[in-house]
Amino acid sequence: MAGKEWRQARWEEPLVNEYQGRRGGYTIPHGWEDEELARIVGEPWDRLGGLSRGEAPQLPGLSEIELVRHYTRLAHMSYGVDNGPVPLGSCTMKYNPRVSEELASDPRVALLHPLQDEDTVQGLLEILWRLERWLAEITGMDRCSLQPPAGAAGELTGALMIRKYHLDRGEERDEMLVPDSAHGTNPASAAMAGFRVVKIPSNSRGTVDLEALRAALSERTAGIMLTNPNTLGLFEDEILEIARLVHDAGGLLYYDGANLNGIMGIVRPGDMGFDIVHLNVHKTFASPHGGGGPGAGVVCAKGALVDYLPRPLIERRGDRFYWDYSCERCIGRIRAFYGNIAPLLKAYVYIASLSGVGLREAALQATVNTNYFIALMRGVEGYELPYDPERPRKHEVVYSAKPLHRETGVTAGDVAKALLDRGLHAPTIYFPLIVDEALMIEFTDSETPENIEAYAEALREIAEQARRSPEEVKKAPRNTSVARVDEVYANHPRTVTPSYRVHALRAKGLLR
Amino acid sequence: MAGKEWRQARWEEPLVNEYQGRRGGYTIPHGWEDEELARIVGEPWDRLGGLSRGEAPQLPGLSEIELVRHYTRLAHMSYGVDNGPVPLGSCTMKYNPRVSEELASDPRVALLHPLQDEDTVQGLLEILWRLERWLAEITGMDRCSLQPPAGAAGELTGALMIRKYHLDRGEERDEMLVPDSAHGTNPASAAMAGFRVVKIPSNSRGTVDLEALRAALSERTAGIMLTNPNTLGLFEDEILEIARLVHDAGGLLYYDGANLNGIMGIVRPGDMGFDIVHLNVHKTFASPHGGGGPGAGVVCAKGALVDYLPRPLIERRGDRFYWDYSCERCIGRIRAFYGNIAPLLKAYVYIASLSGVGLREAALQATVNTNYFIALMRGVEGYELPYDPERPRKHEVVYSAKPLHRETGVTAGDVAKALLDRGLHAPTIYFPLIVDEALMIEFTDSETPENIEAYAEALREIAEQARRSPEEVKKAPRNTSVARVDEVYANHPRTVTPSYRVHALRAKGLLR
Amino acid sequence: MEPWGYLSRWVPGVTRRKEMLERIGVSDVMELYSDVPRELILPEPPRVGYGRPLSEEEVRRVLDEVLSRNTVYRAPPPFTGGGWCPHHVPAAVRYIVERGEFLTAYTPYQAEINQGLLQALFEYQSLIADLTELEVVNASMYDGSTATAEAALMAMRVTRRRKVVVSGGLHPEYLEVLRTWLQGKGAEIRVADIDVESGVTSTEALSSLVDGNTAAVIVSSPNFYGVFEDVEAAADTAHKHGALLVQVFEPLSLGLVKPPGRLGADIAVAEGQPLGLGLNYGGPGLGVFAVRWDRRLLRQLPGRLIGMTRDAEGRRAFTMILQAREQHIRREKATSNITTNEALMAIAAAAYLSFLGGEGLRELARSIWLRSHYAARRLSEEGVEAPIFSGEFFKEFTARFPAPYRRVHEELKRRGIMGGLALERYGMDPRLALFCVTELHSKRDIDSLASAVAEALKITERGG
Amino acid sequence: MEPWGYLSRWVPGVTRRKEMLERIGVSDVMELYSDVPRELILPEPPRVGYGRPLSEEEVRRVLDEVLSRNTVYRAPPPFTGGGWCPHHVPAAVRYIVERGEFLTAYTPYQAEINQGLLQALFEYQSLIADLTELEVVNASMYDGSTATAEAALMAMRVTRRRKVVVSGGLHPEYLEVLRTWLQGKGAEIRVADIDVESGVTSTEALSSLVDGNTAAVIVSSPNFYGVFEDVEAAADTAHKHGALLVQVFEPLSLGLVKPPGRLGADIAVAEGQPLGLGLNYGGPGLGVFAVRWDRRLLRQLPGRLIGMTRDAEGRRAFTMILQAREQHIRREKATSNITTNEALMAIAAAAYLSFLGGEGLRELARSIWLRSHYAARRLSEEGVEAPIFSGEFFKEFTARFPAPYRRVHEELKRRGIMGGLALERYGMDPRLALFCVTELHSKRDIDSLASAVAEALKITERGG
Ligand SMILES: Cc1ncc(COP(=O)(O)O)c(C=O)c1O
Ligand SMILES: Cc1ncc(COP(=O)(O)O)c(C=O)c1O
Repeated sequence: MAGKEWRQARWEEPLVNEYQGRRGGYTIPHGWEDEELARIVGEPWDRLGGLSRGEAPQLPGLSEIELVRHYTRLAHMSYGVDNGPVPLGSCTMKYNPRVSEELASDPRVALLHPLQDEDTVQGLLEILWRLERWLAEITGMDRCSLQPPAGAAGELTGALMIRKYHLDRGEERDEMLVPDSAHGTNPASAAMAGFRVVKIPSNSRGTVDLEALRAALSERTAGIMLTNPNTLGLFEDEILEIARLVHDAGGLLYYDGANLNGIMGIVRPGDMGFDIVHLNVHKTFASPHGGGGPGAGVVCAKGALVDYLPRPLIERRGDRFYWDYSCERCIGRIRAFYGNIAPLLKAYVYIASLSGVGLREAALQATVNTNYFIALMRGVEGYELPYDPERPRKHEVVYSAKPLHRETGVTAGDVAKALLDRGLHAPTIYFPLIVDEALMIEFTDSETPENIEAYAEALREIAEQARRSPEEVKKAPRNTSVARVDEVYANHPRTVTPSYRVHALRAKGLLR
Repeated sequence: MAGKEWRQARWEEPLVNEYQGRRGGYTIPHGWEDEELARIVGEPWDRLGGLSRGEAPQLPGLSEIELVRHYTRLAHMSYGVDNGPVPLGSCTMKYNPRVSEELASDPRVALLHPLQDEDTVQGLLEILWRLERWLAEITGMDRCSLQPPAGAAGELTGALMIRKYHLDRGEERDEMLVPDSAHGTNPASAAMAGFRVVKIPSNSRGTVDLEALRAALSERTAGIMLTNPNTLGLFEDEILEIARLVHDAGGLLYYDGANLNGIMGIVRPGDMGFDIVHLNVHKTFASPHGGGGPGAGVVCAKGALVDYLPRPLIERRGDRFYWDYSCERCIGRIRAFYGNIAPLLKAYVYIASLSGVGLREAALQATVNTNYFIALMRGVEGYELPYDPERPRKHEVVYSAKPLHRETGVTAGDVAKALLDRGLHAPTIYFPLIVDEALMIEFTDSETPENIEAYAEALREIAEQARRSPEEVKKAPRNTSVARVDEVYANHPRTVTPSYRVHALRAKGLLR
Repeated sequence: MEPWGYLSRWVPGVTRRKEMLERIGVSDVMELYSDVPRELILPEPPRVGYGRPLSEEEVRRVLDEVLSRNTVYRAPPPFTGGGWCPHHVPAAVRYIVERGEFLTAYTPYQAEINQGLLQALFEYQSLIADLTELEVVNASMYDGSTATAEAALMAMRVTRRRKVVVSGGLHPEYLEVLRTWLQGKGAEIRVADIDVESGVTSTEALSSLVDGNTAAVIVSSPNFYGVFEDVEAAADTAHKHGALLVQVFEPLSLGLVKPPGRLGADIAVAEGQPLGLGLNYGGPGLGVFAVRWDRRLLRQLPGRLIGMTRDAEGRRAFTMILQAREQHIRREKATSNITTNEALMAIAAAAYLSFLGGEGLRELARSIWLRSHYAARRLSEEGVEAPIFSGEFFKEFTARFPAPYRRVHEELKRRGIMGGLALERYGMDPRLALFCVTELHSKRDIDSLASAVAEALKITERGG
Repeated sequence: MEPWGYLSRWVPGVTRRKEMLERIGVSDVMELYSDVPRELILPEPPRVGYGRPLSEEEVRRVLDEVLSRNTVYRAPPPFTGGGWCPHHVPAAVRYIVERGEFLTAYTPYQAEINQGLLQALFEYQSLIADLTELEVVNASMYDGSTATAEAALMAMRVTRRRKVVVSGGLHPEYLEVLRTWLQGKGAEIRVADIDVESGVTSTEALSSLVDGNTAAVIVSSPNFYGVFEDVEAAADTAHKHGALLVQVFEPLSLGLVKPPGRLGADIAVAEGQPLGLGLNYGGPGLGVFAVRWDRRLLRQLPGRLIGMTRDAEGRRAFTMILQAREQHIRREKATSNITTNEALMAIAAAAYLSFLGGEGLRELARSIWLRSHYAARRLSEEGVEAPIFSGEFFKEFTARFPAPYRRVHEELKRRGIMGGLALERYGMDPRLALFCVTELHSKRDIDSLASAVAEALKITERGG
């Protein structure tokens, strides 16, 4: 528990660039042979001429003890799921099993070259092949590409597939429909694929407004990108109708399955009528986020869309597994090689460990956790549950701190900082955009009921404190390594400092 | 760097015994087979009768996320070499290379059963065989036993060898000489082996008083246990004379080589005249301390003493390595199986990585570090360097805070706590016993000069602060997870609480 | 009922589900799905995994069994090139990125509680900035190939032009990726052939393609064939026409050669895999992305950026900056759709570079240079044309065998050696192979490659 | 000169040595050894290691090569008994003890800065106390064997007597260790034979040996042969004569059977290896040491003890307690010479037990019981006498083969199975073997053992 007395560690740890001792902890593997080799083949600088850089690069050199201490100290000033609840909505910060880390670092994975012969990697290929089948089964699709390195890359893949599908049929469809509650990557990906983004408003129930949808559909409609349950945690109960409408208009349905966590093993996007799905292996399938990545954004497709998946796909012939590079209709290649293997392997371990029944139970529990939290929040003043408060949420729930803000001036952002002060990570805030002062909360299946209770209690306390002394709340956080960060200074053109090099050049007056 | 603003994390983390959720993260490997097996062989409780315990034991059950968070939080309230300097004198807190951890956890070591056939563990036996040769070479001895699990166990081994050696020669020698500067384990081990301990005082130069030694030697003298360089960091420069005297009196010389760090590769105990040596692999050879263990306390012997080493010893015949259990004179067995393999393997990695020249350079640097610190402390008031301040120290140095204490009332213990407040671990204090207000400081070869400078500076600041406001120093620490711990309460018969069970029983009035 | 712990290990709430449902006010968990059309609810859980939950130990055994069907090349490591080579991964670097605080953190949206993570990423940016001598570095793209595509897209935004001229020395898979990513933007991609003698982009070809519609010139140096290009000349050509110069570089080579920032590159991208990430069958990688200090460029920078600032009490602090470029704020007008990136790999790379230091990097690059040159020489001695290009090379080099390389390759494999990359794969002359030789290859490894090649050539000559 | 980093990786000061020596005021580092007799200084560094420093990668390759000469039995795991068996080591437990804060800490002499470590050790003590139902548990001894020896020594101090009566069911290596450790104290060690039919200590033998000079009666339950002893009866015998009863127990068995504290044990010791430590070729282990709440016993307790207390501001805190028993204070009068112990293993065991929980422990013990009984039954079906004793057993059992076991064993090994422990090793009937069957052995593993035994018996019969 964080407890009332929680405080985070604080180290005045210099930047690695400021380290004094220009030594080195790295040992050059066969370095003692270099003199002999140089006698045989000569020195690089004698051959490189004008290419040669002369002096060595300006990089700090740390001994091993310095390196390990540096990062140990930085780690003590960091906070992940291993430290406590991180109920960032839309992010599915579930526990990352240690056994997955252990197995993904097995030398029989870690030491494989991507271009070594297929007959020497049959074990890994079998894993990838099986994983693809499993993910297809879970989503209700036909085939998947493991290539996209993250959800957004999966979206781009899907959007490009939709684009090419229509082009191949000689149709010029350049509009992509995206609900106003959608994740920012949806419109961004659609735009990258060359689409004009048409925003579809939500109705008063927080789901897609069918009237608006009908109005938006046309012969320019390439498709729609949907998340279901949506970012409010609400299941789009009119999904079958939506699918019918879009398909009837000649459009395709793209499922943003970044977060399948409320429905995996219970409902399948394929059955809802979606043509393409991407999955965030680093959310639903418990591969860690790593402070921002790596992830894996598997894309699955159904029917005619399968041909458009990026290549290579993994195939099996008898006992042999291989990469199939044939590409008649495919959009090409979304990244070099095959995908982010380590996270994919972790997904394999996760699914193998839980099996269908376990995945389903995990999804059910994620939903129970969300609704348990909602039950605990009943009667807590200052926060309101917009859109159909009686309807059960699935993987997440979005509260609005508008009442609190109105009453005390304390914003969702302030609430977030006050949570930090209690050793609890803040929820996602100010998203989705359709909710004012949004607090988007997702506990996932792996959070304990005890922590969910503590979280509701903390929100109650903060609201009380806000009513008592709002300025106190606005001074939060105090118990984190640093106090509230100066965002204006950080972003101001005269002070913005994206690297130590900029800092140093500016100090010398060398920066325009 | 710790820096002026350092503070350690604080979590109000409940005891694991207080955890609510009686669930479980452990998965029983083939648990799903158990019902079938029970149908075949019956249930244990039906067979165990009166042995059966009935209810399950009272132990908390944590899910994996709870477990990992619990220990992550406890880790944030802990401090080892990875966090910063730990210059505990006599403890040789050097950096523990990560590659050693990696290799020691290789399944080809970790999954070996100690009683599996020797032909299936030839690789590991070769490592152990080589390690023995290397340690014999480093100490200048003939053979070594890898069995003792720590330094103190090595001392007991050595003392028992000395005892048996004399007995076998029909001599009744029951006195073991131990200098007053010796580590506490020396007299304790000698006593465990049945010796009467005779304390030899130090002379004004901090080394063995030859007069006193001569006076103590007799036909009852079994031997002497010496550390050289001694715990003051001073080399016993009359060691050859000491050896002659003891040998002439019929005694043996035991070398407490817990800490060979100032002389490895430079001087060898075997050449000094020692008959038996123990080594602390977890000090000199960079295997980690683990918060108190495990270690490995290899014992080496010379000449006739070899026969007394505990068995089995590792042997080689041609290409084959095996354990030799023959034991004509040997003292028996000091523990089950062969020793603490994991730390031994780490020592192997360390020695292999550095080789003779590297070990020597490490020892030289350890000594340079000590004397650099002494140089930095020149002129820092409040601390004095007893015994021959001009003589170079080796692996460590002992200061006395007596002047500071006299002047301000601030003790060595207070200085220690004030160091903690700066994010620096305290030295060993109040040891060796012959120095008042002792601060025993050992940076080892792996500390950076920059941290040595910071440490000297911190001691200077503390002395200044003590002169300015001693009561402030006495309030330290404030920046650690907790403030000064109440040792009286901890040890008082009415409040002493060695387990949660005692706490609970006492609360229920069930404790006498 | 599952055996003990099978669900509660990762889903602790199951042990209190009943009580939680009561509090929620439903009697059955499926009531929480009452808004889902009935016909969509699966009648039973999907058939995935092994039919039932597995214990941790069973999973270990399953994986152990299947992974035993892979062949690991450790002594010697693979000689296979292709923009992804075996390199030393220090144990300390591995340890650092396995720590839960970094591993299990999300993007540091809440700066105050994630200063360590932010500092680590800021350091990554700073180290790459010092390495490339380009001032602005984002907190990572997915890999070298997608970073290249993003660079092209960025150049198109900056210049508002649509043509991208690419050196034929670019990695063929990068080119494929570029084509895919630029599909939606109606880009015109033109490839400037390389000179078959020198192995570098033909200057004529390049200048003939670059014009006033060109957004970017993309040159890889060293290129796919291991050969250093004349980046300065290419930059001149590009700049003359108002285009940006994008250099794809190899990070370790910067221990020896001039950094992109000194060659006139506006954007430099790289695959960061050599910086301590390991092989991992091709992923995760690390898309290094650096640009010159130029507000016009900064505004169009894709990806996340960490900046140095101060806290309310004046302490140094770090936070995500210039977020208005990103998708979660700017949505369809964002500079990229990227959000999840390769942060942990960026930390690994930063730790790696800090561990190595500048002098160390120079020594390491020299060692790689020496070894790859020694290997080329040894292969030449055995009757292989290596390298086939006259341009200076680093780490990778192209060799031409007397006969189709695949048969030699099979012979090498039989001797426990994973040889070069048969360039037939990319539709080239079947006699060509791309070798990668790094610091991991000892002299003895190289000698054994050479003698195995000699033997293989004898056998294949006999056989053919 | 060594290549880059070879020394400075772990000895950072070398890069500033010259400057440091200047500050010290010497010109050559050897001046710091001027007080060492000249003739003692080695003319050159010792010949150890591989003749020169190795890089990290070279060490990995060296180790990889040599370790490849070991055979790992994973599927199935070894069936070898002998007080050390294959058990599941949860990945989370491994992760926890690999964290640098615990791994690289020293004994927590400075409580305030090591509260986490202290709490973890206090929790270990508390969990073992609850498991054994004995109130005081030290923070660990080296292993089961030395814990047994220390228990005997402690009993001698408490009772001021010299005779120690030991059950013949004690592990033979423990008995050897006991004899070694008690050498100096002039102890008289008497062994009470076990009953050849039941496999438990003969009550007559025991009572005939225990008398008014007896300090301790040491009984192992389950004993070396896997059989549970009548500890209560032995405790009665011991207590009648004023001796202490020392039980050597097996921690996982306490999921099924009554704990030492309920059987009348004064001291209970165990090898903690089953609690998540792994095999590691026999070490490190974990010497579990628990005693009744009794001030007379507490005063004589060997080893380190952590206690719960409070800090200056009234917060709960932890610290080392009753240190006056220990060598660094009491020196030759200490209750033991121990200082370094197995703290990290104690943390692993605590994490393991917390992970398992009480119900889990019960389930696990049941699983082990079922599997070992199933294995005995399967071996019986193949013509092996298993178990040979009538007493109830757990995890390990003794089997008698029709002919010397070694030949069967070799046949098993040829089939990839590491069989039982040939008791010939300890001078017993060569037909006897001790098998250990745990939760790691699947039904299929056991079946394959049984059929391999059947085949082996056929072959050895033919052969002999
Ligand atoms: C709903 C939703 N869609 C898409 C994404 C993008 O996925 P990624 O971050 O892997 O690119 C995310 C997560 O950021 C998400 O929550
Ligand atoms: C000088 C000396 N001798 C002996 C020992 C005892 O070694 P160990 O702690 O391994 O039992 C130590 C360390 O504690 C020591 O410093």
